[in-house]
Amino acid sequence: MLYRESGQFKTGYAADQAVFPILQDRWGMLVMLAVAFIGVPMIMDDYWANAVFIPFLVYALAALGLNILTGYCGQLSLGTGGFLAVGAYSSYKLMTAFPELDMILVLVGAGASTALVGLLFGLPSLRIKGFYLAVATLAAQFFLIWLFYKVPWFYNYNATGQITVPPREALGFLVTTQNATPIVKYLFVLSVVTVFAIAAKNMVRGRVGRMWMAIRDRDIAAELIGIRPFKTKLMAFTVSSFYIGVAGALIFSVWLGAAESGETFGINESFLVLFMVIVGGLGSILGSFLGAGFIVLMPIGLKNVLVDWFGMSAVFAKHLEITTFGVLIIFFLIVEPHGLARLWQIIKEKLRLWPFPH
Amino acid sequence: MLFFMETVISGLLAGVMYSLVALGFVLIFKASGVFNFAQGVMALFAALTLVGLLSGTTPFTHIDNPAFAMPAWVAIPLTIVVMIVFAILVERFILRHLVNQEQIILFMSMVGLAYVLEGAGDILWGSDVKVIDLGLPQGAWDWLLDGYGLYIEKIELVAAGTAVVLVAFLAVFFQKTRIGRALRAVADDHQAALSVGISLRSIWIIVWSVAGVVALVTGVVWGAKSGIQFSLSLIALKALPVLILGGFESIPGAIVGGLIIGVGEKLAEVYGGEIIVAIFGRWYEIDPGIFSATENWFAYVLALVFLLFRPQGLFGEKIIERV
Amino acid sequence: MNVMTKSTVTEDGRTIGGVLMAVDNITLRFGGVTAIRGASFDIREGEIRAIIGPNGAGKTSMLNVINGFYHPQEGTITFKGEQRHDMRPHIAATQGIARTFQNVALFKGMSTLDNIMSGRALRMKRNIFWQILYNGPARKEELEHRKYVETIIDFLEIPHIRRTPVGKLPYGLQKRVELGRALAMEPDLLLLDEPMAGMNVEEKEDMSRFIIDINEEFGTTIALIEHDMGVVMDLSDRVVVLDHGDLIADGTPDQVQRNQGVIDAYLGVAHD
Amino acid sequence: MKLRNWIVAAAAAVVAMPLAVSSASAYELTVPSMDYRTGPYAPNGIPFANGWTDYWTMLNERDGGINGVKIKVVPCETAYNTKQGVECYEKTKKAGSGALVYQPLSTGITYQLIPKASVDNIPIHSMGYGRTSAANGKIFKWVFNFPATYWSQASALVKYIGEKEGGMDKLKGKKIFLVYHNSAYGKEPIRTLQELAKKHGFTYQGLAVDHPGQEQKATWLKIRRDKPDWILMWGWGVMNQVAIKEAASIRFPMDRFIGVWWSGSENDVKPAGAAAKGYLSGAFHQPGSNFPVHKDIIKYLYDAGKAPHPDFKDRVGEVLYNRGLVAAMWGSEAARKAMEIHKTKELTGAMMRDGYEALDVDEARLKELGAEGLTIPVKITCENHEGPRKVAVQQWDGKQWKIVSDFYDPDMDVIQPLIDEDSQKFAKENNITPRDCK
Repeated sequence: MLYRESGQFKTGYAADQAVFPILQDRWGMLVMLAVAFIGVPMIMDDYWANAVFIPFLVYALAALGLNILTGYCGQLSLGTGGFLAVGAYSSYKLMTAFPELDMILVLVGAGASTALVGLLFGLPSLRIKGFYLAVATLAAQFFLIWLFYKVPWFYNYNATGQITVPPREALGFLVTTQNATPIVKYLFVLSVVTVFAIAAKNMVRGRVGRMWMAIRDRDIAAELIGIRPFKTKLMAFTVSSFYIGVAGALIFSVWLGAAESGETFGINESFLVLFMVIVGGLGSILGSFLGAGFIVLMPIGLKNVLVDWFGMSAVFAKHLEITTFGVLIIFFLIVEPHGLARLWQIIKEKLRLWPFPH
Repeated sequence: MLFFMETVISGLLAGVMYSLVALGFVLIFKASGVFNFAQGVMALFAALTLVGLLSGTTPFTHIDNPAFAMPAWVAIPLTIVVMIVFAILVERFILRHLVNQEQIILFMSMVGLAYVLEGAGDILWGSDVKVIDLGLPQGAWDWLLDGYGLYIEKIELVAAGTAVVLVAFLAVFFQKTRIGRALRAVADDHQAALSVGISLRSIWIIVWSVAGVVALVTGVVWGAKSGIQFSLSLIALKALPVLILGGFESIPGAIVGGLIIGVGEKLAEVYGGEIIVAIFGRWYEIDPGIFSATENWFAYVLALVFLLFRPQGLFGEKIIERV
Repeated sequence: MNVMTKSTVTEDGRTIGGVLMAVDNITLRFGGVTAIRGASFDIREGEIRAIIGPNGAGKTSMLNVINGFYHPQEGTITFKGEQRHDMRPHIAATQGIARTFQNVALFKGMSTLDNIMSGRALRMKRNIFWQILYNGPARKEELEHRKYVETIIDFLEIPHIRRTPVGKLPYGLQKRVELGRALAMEPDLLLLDEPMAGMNVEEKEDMSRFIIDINEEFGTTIALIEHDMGVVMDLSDRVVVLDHGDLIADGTPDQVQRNQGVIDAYLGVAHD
Repeated sequence: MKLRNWIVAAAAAVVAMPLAVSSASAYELTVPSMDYRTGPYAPNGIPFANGWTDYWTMLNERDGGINGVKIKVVPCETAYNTKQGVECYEKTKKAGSGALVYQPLSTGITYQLIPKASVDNIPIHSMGYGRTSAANGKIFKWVFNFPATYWSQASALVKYIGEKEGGMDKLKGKKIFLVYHNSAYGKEPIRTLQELAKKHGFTYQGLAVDHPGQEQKATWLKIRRDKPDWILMWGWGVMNQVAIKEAASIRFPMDRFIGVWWSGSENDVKPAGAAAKGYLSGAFHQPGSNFPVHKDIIKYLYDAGKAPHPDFKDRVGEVLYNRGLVAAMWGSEAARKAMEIHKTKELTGAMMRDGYEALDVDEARLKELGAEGLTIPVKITCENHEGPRKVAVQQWDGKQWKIVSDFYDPDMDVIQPLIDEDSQKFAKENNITPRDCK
């Protein structure tokens, strides 16, 4: 009975265009934001920040980026790890070259550099489609990782190619290195992700989003209504890479504090982020968050359950965790190929009618 | 010159090894449209099972018990049986439920399957390096090396021979047997195949079983080089550029694509550094080592460049788009 | 606009203007197969032009050539007085050619509203940075276009399915949404590829009404392919008949109906 | 809404588990074990983790812990993955009575933990791996990398080569190639080797092999063509096995092929079988299980059914097992020292650090520990966290590893400036003022 839209009337198209046309949704969102910005910091410590919330948020950001490309524009990419690395390394270069630079600008710079690289690797999409494109994006993945090992300029000519984050501030708050408090780190990442999520929502509900989806659903028909496929795809590659670049910069600077290209941004990352997008729901902003939550938290949860509750040995638990992870992925794909976001929608539909069956 | 030949020959032979992996992909893609990312892990799993049976390892405990060790002529058929059971399980629990889903969903389910197999392989057989002993020859081919200074590895020749036999076997299987013809019918048109009374499910099981056998061969041949261990599953990544080059549905494409990739990446790795130095050395001081460890990406870039000129792959037909 | 022919007024009071598009000696081949062989005809402003012919006559290919999806080996197309050999699809769209498809080509992941809104893509100018901000110019623009799209939705009598994903709609409604998307482009020339295929009588009547209304109210020039002869004869001002890639007749419905070549072409060919 | 709340609550509970568990009662010496028993490097991770865990567990079974305080080993699986490593670190650092020392066994994870450790006050012992310049204790207060760094090892191996060639002056004009894992770890020795090449006049060239290293044919073709006199290898995982096989195939003389000490375990040579005979690698401890300490482990753990991994019994004494064991032994000695210094049995990470810094395990103490001759004596000081800096060379005789050389001292003339430069750069980037060690 609580979740009901009857009695709420829209008085103009503006109201109808709103992100959350239903009152309860608006309140729900406000409560979520309040919890995220006020409630969660109350319990924040190193474990929660570094093992749970920050990974969740940065991966959600990366998933948002990939969702723009794959979910909205229909271009399958397996190069996410490589683009994350571009973000990380360019943020490192910016931080060390301009020590006074505010972290926010560093993030923007890292995003922009990654966007350029993404644009470059998006060029083959002119001629290559579907799986062929997916495998082609692996070229970006492997090449970029190799590049960051081989060209010493990227890691300031140190002995190993490991990059370590220097202490940097955002708007006067220290946000990098272990000296930054977990609350500040968390709030910083949360704010960045919130801004980017809103921006993504705005893009996909407007003209740009419709162009992307048009290309995804029927590229030929899209072309015949005047949408230029190549330009639109490149725009998706660019925007998506920007998001992923910022996520990469955050992974390196705020979350991990140190990184090494192949080790931190290997092919596995590409798959993980793609999993998030698919399990969460292709073409859904909410889905990116749900997917990231699921993929980041499930292994931790499983580990805790298996080791701490059932007292399994760490190894056996790990193997079981890998297997269970696979099984759950398959299970989800079978049960709801459209992802968690669709499940949530179905629940909402049910709630609308509840407690009456019809 | 001799060295150049040596490079090309090892490239060709390495290419055959890639083709072996790619073959498994192509078989499954042809019959079910599934991009089977788990092929690499299947190779690992099959090889692990074979080694486990050969050395009498008790599953779950990882303790070798020589009393249960089986001779190869029992262990190999038994491993094939395991792979067939695996095929049935895949059909029963995954494919059946994902008919008519989008390709990306099928693909991701295969990545999921890869996780399952990886974990299961570890749980059953442990994650140590295992040595497979089927008497495959090791080392260089002595008379060539001693007589002509040409270096070719025996194991790679064995691999090449195996690949030839395997492809011949598959060709006969597809062309001459009733099942094979049914398989081709399915590859051409699912609906048509269904309408003439071919059960899609049994076709899938058969194809997955065949791919399982291919995986076993792949696992054994690759495993003979490096020992059988987790890294074996990563050879799937070596097969992908071969696939885009050769096309997802073409067995000849897998073979030729493998050869091109093999030769290309060997030449690049061996001569790439020198070429770069030769070109840019005039202006910059360049360490010829800069162009090493390229094998991971070079094949992909090669395939990518190739695709830009021929988006339909090596043996694919030109695509005419319709409205 | 280069008006080459004098305007005429039809019986029902519509004005037919000069030549909007002239197709001159178009030949289109796929490998060894010739789909269209030296076809020439014109479309005049404000008229409803039908292209008919048996299956495989090259009708859809003709539309594909007109809006730039196929590139003919020979011949030229003159649109709004500008002559060219072939077109690029998005340029055709920019110049005011809109299109619906034989097998509905909607964006099936989007709602009716979004599908029709996407037809406004060309007319919306705010770039991606405004889009990201949303509040402000982008929203203002969005609302303006929304208003126009709502008039189309009302016109096509589909407000009840505004929010429905088009993939879930019945076929007839999908066709209507597709028409809406094309209309949203405010085209000068609207190409309709079998707008009534697979519809029942009632739906066909609705669709006929829409086509006539579009032509009358918006003054849109329409070229359509249709199999239902009754509909074609009722609707169209002039008819082009293609058979196996050849243009065998061109004239008013009455003239075409009496043309011996046309009768022969259709004889023995099963009407569908 | 209800269902959702339940799910959220359940998820939160699951994720929050480690916090709930961490509230244990009695004090225990808590030692996390950053295992990797899965993933591409599991074959190497397993024996090390078993050695590490077995030693601590044996102390519990035999002596009832250290000075009567029980030890709690907290395993956490990292899969050799930095991200899971960080999760493990955050999860285990407050486990039990608080983690005392981390042995990450991964260069990547070590780099992650170095900045964290100084804030959380937990020492890191990256034993012969990780950041080389951490040898400078003035700047890296919380990190220990004794008994020798990669740079020292590279130098020691070059000394061995010089000795075999008949003197360091004979190195002039020789070709020494480095086949390395294309990662931070593999690149560690490059700078040192370049400097040494300048000093001694040999030709150095590096050949990188990308992860995982399944296919390295081209690398070995290049080697076959260029015919280096010696090959050094910084490899890990499957790369080692393939490299040794390829080397054997091109008939490269095995006794001129030297791996780093992470490329010299039974796993690495087994797949090549007899062909690997003669292959060399660095070492700082003996392989084998004939030491009294191993007998105790077999007796108190495996035979008593108390071993955490009973299937490992036959492999006790493998190279990497012994390495884990030695690491644990030094750790336990550091704990003893810490108890001595701070006169308490309830150690914290900070106290443990003081114990490591005062560590002094000489021959006599090794004998008491049942490990006479197992490894070299270690003495750590405030400035020098690298300790003894001694590296020997071991050889695979087809059946087992044997140390075949003396222990070499590295060429500190070359290495010390590199360490100073790198550590000072780190200090500057991170605003660290070097400690005064007097």
